[in-house]
Amino acid sequence: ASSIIERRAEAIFAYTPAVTFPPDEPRNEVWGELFPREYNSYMKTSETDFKSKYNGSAMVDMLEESPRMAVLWAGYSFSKDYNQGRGHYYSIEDIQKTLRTGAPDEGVPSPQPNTCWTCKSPDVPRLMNKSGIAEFFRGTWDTKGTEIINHIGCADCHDSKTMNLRISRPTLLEAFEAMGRDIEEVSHQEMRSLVCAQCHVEYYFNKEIVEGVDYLVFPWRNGTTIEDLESYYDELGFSDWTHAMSRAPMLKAQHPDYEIYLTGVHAQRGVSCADCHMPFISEGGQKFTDHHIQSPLNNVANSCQVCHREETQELIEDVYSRQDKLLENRNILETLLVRCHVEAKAAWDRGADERQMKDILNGIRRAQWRWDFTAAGHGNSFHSPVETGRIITGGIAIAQEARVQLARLLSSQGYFEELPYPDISTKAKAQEYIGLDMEMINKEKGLFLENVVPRWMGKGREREKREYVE
Amino acid sequence: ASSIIERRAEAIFAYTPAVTFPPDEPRNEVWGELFPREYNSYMKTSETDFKSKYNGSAMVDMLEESPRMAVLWAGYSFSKDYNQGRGHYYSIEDIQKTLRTGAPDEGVPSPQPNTCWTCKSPDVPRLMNKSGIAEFFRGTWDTKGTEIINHIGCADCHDSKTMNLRISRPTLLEAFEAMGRDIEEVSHQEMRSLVCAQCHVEYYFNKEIVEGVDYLVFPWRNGTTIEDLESYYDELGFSDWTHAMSRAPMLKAQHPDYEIYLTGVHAQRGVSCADCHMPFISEGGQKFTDHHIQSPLNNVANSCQVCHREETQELIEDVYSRQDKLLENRNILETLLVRCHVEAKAAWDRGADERQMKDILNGIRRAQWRWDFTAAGHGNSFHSPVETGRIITGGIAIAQEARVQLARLLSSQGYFEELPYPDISTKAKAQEYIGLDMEMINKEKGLFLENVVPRWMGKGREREKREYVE
Amino acid sequence: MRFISKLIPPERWRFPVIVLMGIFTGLAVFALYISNAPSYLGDKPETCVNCHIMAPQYATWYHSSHREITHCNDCHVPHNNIFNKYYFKAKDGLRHATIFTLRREPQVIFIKDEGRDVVHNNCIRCHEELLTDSRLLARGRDIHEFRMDRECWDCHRETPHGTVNSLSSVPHARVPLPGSVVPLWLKDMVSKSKKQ
Ligand code: HEC
Ligand code: HEC
Ligand code: HEC
Ligand code: HEC
Ligand code: HEC
Ligand code: HEC
Ligand code: HEC
Ligand code: HEC
Ligand code: HEC
Ligand code: HEC
Ligand code: HEC
Ligand code: HEC
Ligand code: HEC
Ligand code: HEC
Ligand SMILES: [Ca+2]
Ligand SMILES: [Ca+2]
Repeated sequence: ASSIIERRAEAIFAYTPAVTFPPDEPRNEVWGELFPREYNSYMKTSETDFKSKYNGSAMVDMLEESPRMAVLWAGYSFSKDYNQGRGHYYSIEDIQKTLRTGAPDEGVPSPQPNTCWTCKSPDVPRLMNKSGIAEFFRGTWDTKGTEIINHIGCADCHDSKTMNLRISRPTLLEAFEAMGRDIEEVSHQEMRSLVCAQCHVEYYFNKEIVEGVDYLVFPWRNGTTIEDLESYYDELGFSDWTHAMSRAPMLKAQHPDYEIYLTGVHAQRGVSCADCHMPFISEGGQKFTDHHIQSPLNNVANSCQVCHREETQELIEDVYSRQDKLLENRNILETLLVRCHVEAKAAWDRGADERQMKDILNGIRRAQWRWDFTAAGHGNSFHSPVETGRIITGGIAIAQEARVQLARLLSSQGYFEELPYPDISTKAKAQEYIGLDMEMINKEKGLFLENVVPRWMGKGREREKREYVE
Repeated sequence: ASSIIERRAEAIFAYTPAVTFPPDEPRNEVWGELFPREYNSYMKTSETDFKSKYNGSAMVDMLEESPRMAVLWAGYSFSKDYNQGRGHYYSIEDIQKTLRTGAPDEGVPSPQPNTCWTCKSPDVPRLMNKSGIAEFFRGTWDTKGTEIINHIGCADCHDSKTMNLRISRPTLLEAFEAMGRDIEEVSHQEMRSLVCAQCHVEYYFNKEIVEGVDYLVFPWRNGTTIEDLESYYDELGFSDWTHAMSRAPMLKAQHPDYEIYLTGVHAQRGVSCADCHMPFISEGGQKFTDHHIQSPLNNVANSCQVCHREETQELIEDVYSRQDKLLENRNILETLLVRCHVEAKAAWDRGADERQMKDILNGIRRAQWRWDFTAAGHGNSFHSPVETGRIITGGIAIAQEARVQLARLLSSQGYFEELPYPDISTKAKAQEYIGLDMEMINKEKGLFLENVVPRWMGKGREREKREYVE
Repeated sequence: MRFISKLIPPERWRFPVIVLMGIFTGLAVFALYISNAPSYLGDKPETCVNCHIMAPQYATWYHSSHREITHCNDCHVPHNNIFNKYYFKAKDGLRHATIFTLRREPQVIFIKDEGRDVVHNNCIRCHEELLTDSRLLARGRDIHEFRMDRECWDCHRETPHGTVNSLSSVPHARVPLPGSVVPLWLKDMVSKSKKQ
């Protein structure tokens, strides 16, 4: 009995705020003084020891898992390095570490624009507020190295005064506007997914909105299905890069988690991202939101089992069986796409002309877009298995259609046999096959991490000390 | 007030059997005297006025819906006539009417064996009990025309003494044995699906078990997934027929409802066929099983809403959206298979040899098996959408692989263009394209239905009067 | 007065009318008696199960952790004030009785929107302490309102009636009918023996 009284007391405990901070406060530990439960659980996103069958909190080198990907991205920076993400705690560390941002130093700019920072830190809304949106995006990624130092956190999702959920990124607002929807009208339950949709969505850089700026845009004007997005890009004549082997005008899909989620039964039943990835927990007579955002399979009891009364093992098996079934066919599609690029390259090499290649290249673009859309969202296979399957199927049909045409074309060039499948059994072999000098790239990156990054972080902390005098 | 008393009494009312009948009693109306609620609801399977987006209680001419099917089955009786089934009430009428059973008459046997009757009537267990299993199957279908006259009914699923569910068909028992499972060990809940699995399963006729007999077998020895069944047939070197155009050794899949259902989330959660297709209802204080077996979409309240609290319209949309997504790709596969057959025929016509065609034909066999497996079960797309999607995807990959090889082969024969797609926009055109003389076939069938069937039914009823003197 | 006098039937009808009214009154009393109507005023769950069609709800509640602390009315009747409580009860009760007697009850009963709100507010009534955080209260009420605007049983899907909802969902559950557990004849015998 006494424990009940005690726990009630804890809950009723009248609290008067002792800490105040500005609306754009980017330092999570400051918010944490007010909300220790949420802060402490949030900091658990630093853990990296959970591994599920395909996901988990450890970094997974996807090019090692499937070296085919390197070939699929030949000519694009993803072929150097692509990992499955880990917790929000690592957002800064990981964007610094990835080979995709290059090895900038005095006089050597990063190959990427500042736009890359957008989804990595609560320093972003702070800076955007200061300089404006387009100015934030302007310039290469290294130019904000000392300004952006706090990993994703409270200010990305919360209003500092009311603690309400808020949208801190203009891109989502603009995307809603483009769809003719008013984000002010959404229900609170939708907000529990929309805060995630600020980042966990497909995006591209538009160079036409503001001269000289890679402006971040979510391509939702026609809607959020894969076909809607594709028609958007086609209308724009957009491509992310030209494939180094097939010369196809490619699209890169990036983590369309929210878009795919929308098509699944959980979304249709009103289940939000937070319901599974940030379930309630109770501690000391108080129910609060578990901010340890992670794979729900590391927390089946609070996420799935509140709604489903099956055994933990059975629920996990449900997830795995959907992932297995979809991966089986996604792997087939991946292999077919390798063949597409190999065969297209052979056709060019034997003198094919643009006219002959046009349909084929368009097929490759569309098929790989479908593959990437399903592969880039690590939760897709569970979030919406039927839609994910539908997309993969479409991809296979299109890829093979391109190969039928390629077979005819190659035959007309006197080549009647199937081209040999390249030996790309490891990441190293695949990267060599597409002509990357990884030794060099890794060495430069090493120097950057050793010399430049500590300088950035040091300067950043000093700046903060100056800016936020207690 | 009186209704309250009455209804309490109804619930308590003790039942004393007033009618007795032999265990194999095939006449449903006799059982009906004892169990009027079940009988009356069962007789509603005679209704044909419900239409959902893809299914329902009316007969649907599938060849009219999709004339491509006629080409896919060229050389096999399904190309003459294939419908989506209707209620159990029509089982006898429909097997008499279908062109697949031909137009037998004195001296003109049916092209089908007696095995075809197996899933059409409670006269079947009666006859098997008399003559033995193999003897039942022996002979052409017309030889039992006067013996089998009662549509599917009580004795197919029930023990006459206890009214327990029972397995009345040996084939299911033998299939369980072949899998090393003991059917006596299954739970009652499983029985609520297994009574259906006596008929709603893939089957084939084995000619080797008993000389001169088309012995009915469920090909489950290696398991019940599509790959298990395929490996079973491959090991046996079995094919249902040789395709008239491509000459591929084909497999025909027939309503693998139970096999596909097993892979879905409902089965995994222990939901049985009867839960959706025969929900409990209560009438006058008495709970009983609704024997109006039909599309649950005509009865969402009692079936789905027992477990799901969504609006009727929303649940129906869930079913439709899964069906739509899968049909989109199944249609693609269907079209690709037409092309396969057309292209393979062209290759033969231009002098291809067995060795060149071997892999291609095997590909066509495997791809069409996948298509048929998903198309033949009219509930598949809902019963297990992820598995159905997986199968279609596999089918597309294989069909297109065959077409890549065909493109190379045809090119080596000097044919570099895509072959024109035949005009098969209607059932009539498709049947003409594959060389069927439908006028003749329909005329003969008309005579059979007019002359022979009434004779059979009349003789049958007389026989019953003799056999069952009250 | 004039209104009432208009209701009085003409002289020669009076006797039959009185007899008929007597019969109706008797029937009404009888109906109330056999359907255990007086019990509707109380809070006992057995009341609700009077109608056998409520048996599934009773049985599932009875096997839930809420049995120990809640009765049907703790959830299904407003508790903001006493008048509202009985008004709501009467209104609901009359509709249920009518539908039941007319045999128009659906196979699968769905709670009405109005009833939903009532239940939802009752969940909050009891579990409020768990749901409120004084630190947040200090920053405004919004986040609390947001947190409570979703139906609790969106997540707590089994509370307290389980996930299968139909008249037939718990066919073998034992559901008590209101009344004494001692049969009348036994009572009689016992009281007789006491007298002796
Ligand atoms: C619209 C938001 C958004 C933008 C813009 C964005 N990212 Fe990310 N990034 C994410 C999300 C979400 C993840 C987590 C993906 C996952 O693993 O599920 C991620 C993951 C990462 C990771 C860790 C996983 C990996 O691939 O190694 C790196 C590194 C990264 N991003 C770098 C970049 C770079 C470089 C750019 C600019 C080219 C960029 N990001 C632009 C949202 C974004
Ligand atoms: C400001 C951008 C941003 C927002 C907002 C955001 N994320 Fe992330 N998320 C990321 C990035 C970037 C990563 C990858 C970090 C890395 O790998 O370094 C990530 C990683 C993850 C991961 C992988 C964790 C692991 O252990 O592998 C999950 C799960 C996740 N996010 C879920 C969510 C959910 C749910 C929400 C909303 C409640 C959300 N995210 C909001 C950017 C964001
Ligand atoms: C990726 C998005 C995201 C980030 C980052 C985030 N939160 Fe939250 N937070 C949420 C969501 C979603 C809720 C649930 C809100 C609801 O349902 O009303 C929530 C709820 C809260 C609440 C309300 C009480 C509770 O626990 O439900 C507090 C306080 C809070 N967060 C504090 C923080 C603090 C402190 C941080 C930084 C350490 C933080 N949040 C970071 C998304 C986020
Ligand atoms: C978004 C999903 C969700 C909603 C909506 C929700 N809950 Fe919960 N609730 C949970 C989860 C998850 C837990 C498990 C927490 C734990 O085990 O630590 C929980 C636990 C509880 C508990 C048990 C706490 C304990 O200590 O065992 C109670 C009581 C409760 N909720 C009441 C409510 C009430 C009342 C409402 C409506 C205002 C509600 N819940 C709405 C998800 C939800
Ligand atoms: C807030 C409630 C809620 C949470 C949390 C939740 N689910 Fe569900 N789940 C549902 C609903 C609602 C459905 C739709 C079916 C239904 O109405 O029962 C569903 C459907 C499913 C299905 C069938 C759909 C399919 O893809 O075949 C599976 C499997 C499933 N959930 C597993 C999980 C797992 C695993 C988790 C945890 C990671 C989880 N669910 C979390 C409510 C939830
Ligand atoms: C019904 C539960 C559910 C909902 C709702 C849900 N997810 Fe997930 N999510 C999962 C499961 C289960 C996985 C697979 C985890 C695994 O394989 O370990 C997953 C995986 C992920 C991953 C990869 C995690 C990793 O370990 O790298 C990310 C990122 C993610 N989800 C983000 C989101 C976002 C963003 C939303 C909303 C738009 C969302 N999820 C909605 C259950 C859910
Ligand atoms: C193992 C059981 C089984 C066997 C053997 C069987 N059928 Fe059927 N039959 C069924 C089932 C189940 C259906 C219902 C299919 C549906 O529409 O979902 C059906 C439907 C039919 C229909 C109505 C639909 C249509 O296609 O027009 C006809 C006619 C028919 N069968 C004829 C035959 C013939 C002829 C044979 C022998 C070659 C045969 N059946 C062998 C189980 C069987
Ligand atoms: C003795 C064989 C047999 C058994 C046992 C059997 N079926 Fe059938 N079923 C058939 C045949 C044959 C048809 C097609 C009849 C026709 O079209 O003439 C059919 C048709 C159907 C249809 C389509 C009805 C419509 O309106 O289109 C459904 C649904 C169905 N069965 C479900 C079941 C379920 C559920 C069970 C078990 C509870 C079951 N069947 C048991 C042979 C059987
Ligand atoms: C296709 C299979 C099938 C056919 C045909 C069939 N039944 Fe049933 N019957 C069932 C199933 C399944 C149950 C539910 C059994 C259970 O759950 O215990 C059932 C239950 C019953 C019961 C038990 C009481 C009840 O309603 O649950 C009776 C009595 C009954 N059937 C009579 C009949 C009569 C009479 C006929 C013929 C008119 C008939 N059945 C035809 C499958 C069938
Ligand atoms: C006897 C209970 C029961 C019946 C009857 C039932 N379901 Fe379900 N359904 C479930 C369960 C259990 C799940 C798995 C998810 C979960 O645990 O909530 C599920 C999952 C689902 C899903 C998500 C799976 C998917 O394929 O995406 C849908 C949609 C669904 N049901 C629709 C229906 C419809 C429509 C009907 C009626 C034709 C129906 N259900 C009948 C219990 C049932
Ligand atoms: C969870 C509910 C559920 C379960 C379990 C289930 N079905 Fe179905 N079934 C459906 C729905 C929904 C449809 C689609 C009806 C439509 O499209 O009109 C369907 C369609 C069918 C059809 C085609 C009906 C028609 O109108 O022609 C047959 C036959 C069938 N199911 C047989 C079975 C058999 C046999 C089993 C068990 C092995 C089974 N079903 C299990 C819900 C279910
Ligand atoms: C006279 C018989 C009877 C009694 C006694 C009875 N009910 Fe009902 N109840 C019904 C019927 C009939 C329905 C279905 C009405 C409908 O669906 O419109 C119903 C529906 C309901 C519903 C769902 C519909 C709604 O109004 O939201 C609730 C909740 C409910 N009853 C609660 C109770 C409670 C609590 C009690 C005890 C105080 C009770 N009932 C006593 C016959 C009764
Ligand atoms: C702890 C709270 C609680 C208690 C106690 C409770 N109920 Fe309910 N009741 C609910 C909730 C919540 C729902 C809505 C369920 C839904 O929509 O799935 C409900 C729904 C109902 C319904 C409508 C059927 C439905 O599923 O929509 C009836 C009838 C009902 N209750 C009767 C009763 C009876 C009778 C009792 C007492 C024996 C009782 N309830 C006790 C919370 C309760
Ligand atoms: C009259 C007060 C009261 C009402 C009304 C009430 N609860 Fe409770 N509830 C309690 C108490 C007390 C406990 C603790 C019971 C125990 O642990 O045995 C509890 C336990 C719980 C639990 C945790 C244990 C479990 O059974 O899962 C949940 C979840 C819960 N309630 C949800 C709800 C929901 C949802 C509603 C409304 C539909 C509701 N409660 C209505 C008093 C109430
Ligand atoms: Ca991860
Ligand atoms: Ca039908």
